[in-house]
Amino acid sequence: MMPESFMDLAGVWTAALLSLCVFSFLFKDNILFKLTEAIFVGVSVGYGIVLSWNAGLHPKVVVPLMDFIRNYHSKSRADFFWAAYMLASLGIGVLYLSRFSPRQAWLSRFPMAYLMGIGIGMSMPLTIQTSIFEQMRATLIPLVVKTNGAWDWAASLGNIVLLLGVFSVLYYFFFSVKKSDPVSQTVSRIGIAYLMLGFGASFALTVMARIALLSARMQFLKDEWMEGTLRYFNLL
Amino acid sequence: MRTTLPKILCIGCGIIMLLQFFVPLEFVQRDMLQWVNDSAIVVATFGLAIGLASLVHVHSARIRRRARGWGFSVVTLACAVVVAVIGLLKSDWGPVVAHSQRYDILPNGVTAGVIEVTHTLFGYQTETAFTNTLAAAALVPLQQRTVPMFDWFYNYIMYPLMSTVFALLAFYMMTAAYRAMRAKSWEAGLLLAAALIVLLGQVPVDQFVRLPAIDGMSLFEWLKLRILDYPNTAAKRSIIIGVALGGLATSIKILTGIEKPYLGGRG
Amino acid sequence: MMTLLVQWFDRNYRRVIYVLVVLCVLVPAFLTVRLRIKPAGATQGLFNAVEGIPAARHAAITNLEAELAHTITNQEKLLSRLQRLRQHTNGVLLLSLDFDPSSAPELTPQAEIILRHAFMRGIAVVAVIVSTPVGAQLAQSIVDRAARETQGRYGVKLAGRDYVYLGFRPGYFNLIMQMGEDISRAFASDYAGNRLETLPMMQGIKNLHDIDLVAVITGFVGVPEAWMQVAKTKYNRPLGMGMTAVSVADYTPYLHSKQLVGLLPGMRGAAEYEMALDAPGAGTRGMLAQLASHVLIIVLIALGNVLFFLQRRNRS
Amino acid sequence: MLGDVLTVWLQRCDAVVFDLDKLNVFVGLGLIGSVMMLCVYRARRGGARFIRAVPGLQAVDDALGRAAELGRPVLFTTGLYGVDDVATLAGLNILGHLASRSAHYDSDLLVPCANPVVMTVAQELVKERLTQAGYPERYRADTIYFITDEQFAYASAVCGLMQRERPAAAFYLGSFAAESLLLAEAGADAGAIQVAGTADVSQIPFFIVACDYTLIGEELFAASAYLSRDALLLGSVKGQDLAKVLIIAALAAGVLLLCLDQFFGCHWGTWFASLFTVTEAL
Repeated sequence: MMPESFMDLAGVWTAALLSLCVFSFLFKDNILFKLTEAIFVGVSVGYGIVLSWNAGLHPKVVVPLMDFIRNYHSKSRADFFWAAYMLASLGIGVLYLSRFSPRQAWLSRFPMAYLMGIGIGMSMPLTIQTSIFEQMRATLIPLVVKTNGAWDWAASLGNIVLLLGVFSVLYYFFFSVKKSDPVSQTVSRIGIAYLMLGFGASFALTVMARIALLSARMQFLKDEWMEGTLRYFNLL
Repeated sequence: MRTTLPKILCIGCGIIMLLQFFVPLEFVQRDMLQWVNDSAIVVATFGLAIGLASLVHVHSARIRRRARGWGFSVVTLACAVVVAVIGLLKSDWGPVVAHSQRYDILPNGVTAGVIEVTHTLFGYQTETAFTNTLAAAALVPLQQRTVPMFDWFYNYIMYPLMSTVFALLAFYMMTAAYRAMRAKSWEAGLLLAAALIVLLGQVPVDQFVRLPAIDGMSLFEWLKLRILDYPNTAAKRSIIIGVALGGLATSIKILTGIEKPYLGGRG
Repeated sequence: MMTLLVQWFDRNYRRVIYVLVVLCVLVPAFLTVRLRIKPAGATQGLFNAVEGIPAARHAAITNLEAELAHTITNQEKLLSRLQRLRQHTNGVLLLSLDFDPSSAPELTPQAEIILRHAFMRGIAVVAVIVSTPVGAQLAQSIVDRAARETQGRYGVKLAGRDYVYLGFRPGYFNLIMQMGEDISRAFASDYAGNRLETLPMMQGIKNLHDIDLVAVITGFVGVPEAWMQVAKTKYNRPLGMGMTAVSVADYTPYLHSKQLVGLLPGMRGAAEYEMALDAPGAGTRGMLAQLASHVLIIVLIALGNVLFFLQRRNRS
Repeated sequence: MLGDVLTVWLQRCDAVVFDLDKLNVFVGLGLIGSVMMLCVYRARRGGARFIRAVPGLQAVDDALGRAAELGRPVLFTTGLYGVDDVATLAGLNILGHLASRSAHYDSDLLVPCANPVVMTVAQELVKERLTQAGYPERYRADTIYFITDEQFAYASAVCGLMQRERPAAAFYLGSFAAESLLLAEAGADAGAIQVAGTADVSQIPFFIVACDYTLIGEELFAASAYLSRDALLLGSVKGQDLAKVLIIAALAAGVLLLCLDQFFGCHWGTWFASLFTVTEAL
């Protein structure tokens, strides 16, 4: 976006200078980077506060709760449950503040236990579903493939290579087995080979995206900051 | 009581959330999940308060002690307060501090006209208008855009900083590759080989060097796809399954009360 | 001398590499060199599909006219459809810009060049974002800028007449399903808040049937599948995609099974598309930077290994 | 006859309290859960105690010793996520061990946190462990502190911290996203011995390249058992292994059946694969 108003221009300059300060960290840790870091942390914390109020607590709880209190006589039973639950949650949340008192700090275990329980309970079946069943299903492929009545050697070879990889890497992750005999050592090594090939490929695959990010920052400095400023003052 | 009650709460919530997955009632699948999410938001917000307290504590201690770099702590706290105040206030609130006008092409792209901007203390407002050529000099408002100051902070401080720090990765990938991608062992050699093949497959090298083509692709591109399809997929799949089992083991230990991180370990 | 140089580099390699990276990225930003890249089949496929939109629309109109001449039943429905088709004689492109700022650097060039191509050929564009509210603002600026930049040579592009940006609505799968039936019910208003019924352009576009090509540019998992299931499988609209280099590998099978007319792989796809259109732009510039940096990283890895083996030989 | 009754009964249940489409998940969960519980209870009575070496963990003591020698601190982070993430919990478990070891070596442990709840859990944990290990006076709440929950602000703050404090050892154990390489390269630049471990498949390559030792995926979960040699934890590792045996057996059976499908044109394999179908939540 080209700077249109004075505030935009001021913003583009702020953004450009801050970006340069971040890049200066590459050369050496310096006062400009420390300042930028302090600003970044401060602004992000402020942003977090606003976000958790404006996008979380306020619309999801405070407004509906106020509405409930105001019109409680016209509410259904489900709404009563909801309100009670929210008030209970507020109560659990408030227990966090007990950490400020050394003697009552144990009360803060309740909100921690609550969040942990919810998170773990919710994720367990999903883990089985997406990380185990779906992966298993994708791995269920025949060793030899027949297409239109003829053996498809290329596809068969691919499947064999894939299955060998899945089994050997899974074997590599066995912890309670002493792998001292040559067979299991070989299988483990095959597993490591697969892992390393995969990691090398993933690393290299990401280079393009990261370079694109840097290109975009450079493009910002050139287009919006340099050209935009000149354009703003009608010099271009 | 100090240990049993939190344990009961954790296990109870966990088991209820575990079972709700299998209950097909619409009330459970839609409303209850929504409620639990909202409730978690509420509780986590108080957690943020603790985080803030820690932040303020650390930085104010640094300021009080006049520790090295205490000025940066002032900056951090000041920025947090300023952004929080601006964000929580309404954007049109506050005195008007400036007006500005400029002649430009309007957002609809056709007519040149006057764009008027009102800056308030906590926000600014772009009011677009164009000069009607027939009734000269009469400003007719065409489109209005209100930009809260909070967005300004996001657009010109948060977003640029986020993407610039993210972009540092471009540099770090290079140094990491130079420093660590060395064929010190056969494992490292394999990693290196896969990385090189994929790097060569990513860019159109066949435009500059004559390479044999397979399936209508250059050699490296073909090899790249094979590595991604087989070793990479196999490795990822097994890691995902393993991680899931490790996660399940941890979850089960917590849900049976063997492990109690919220009490400080297995106390 | 040589050992001194190596020792110096060993101490200062970070800064040397940083300077080289900056050069690799910065120099192409100021250049517009015509890279001689031959578009790969996947890119050419999408290019041809966009290029063929006016012809496809023409064929659709002719077909419908022929059908109208032969059938007596259902005439009213066919007529209204014909009327809709005739409003955009150069055809309509539906472009879904499903990315957020983190994958934007790679995907914006793709979106830009497709938009420019469409605008140059006088194709009407419906732009949406179905996956994330975070990218909504960004998508708008991309669409508006493309419209502004093409208007010099190819006539004025007006929002609401030549293109429309509908913004974001949650629940992408159901949203796409709804678009299949009625776009104005799915979105109600455009990003600026104008009701769709009031926009001249939308008079000729009711649902996915009135779209000649669906192009989806995305870095998310799940979104491509949703478009494929609805736009391709259910409504049989031609579907093309643009993706980040990382996720392309997962979707090439769909290209082979002809479910996609084309697939742009990351920045390279954009550069190839620009070559096909003979209009070098952000993609070509980006690709130059990519090429330089990939060469740099390969050289660095090689250098690291050479030094490593030299050191090991010296020690033994 | 019995089958009919069962079907009718199940269908009725389906409408009311149990989603039959998810029966396979229920069975899987029950199977894996009971295998793991069985192993844990057997371990409690004193079962097998073997666990294979995890390379990164053998280096932990060396790294801590080096930090003490140089008089420089040790840095630990679990990443961005909250306590509902199991990899973060696994990281916290290792933190408990590190806290008592580093107290033993008399070196400072810095734990910058990106999540306030993780911070509180970490504080509780470290306090508890130090008390158990006999160093209650070494617990200082201000070395386990909150920075910010924004990904890159956190990363830049930790990078800066590493340049200034120059930790001799850095541990990244938990859940990480794109900031992984930022942390690891900044740490390498500061000259730290780095041990990383994460369950995020996409970040493991960066840690492998940039860190000295990396716990790959599941190794992170086995780590606390390896470090503590606690019977219950070793039992659960055994359980993980047994579950893997189950999965490998199921996969082998499925692949075999699919091969039979190819040869004889039957549909046993496809039927077997369909057992693992999950309802998509779109």
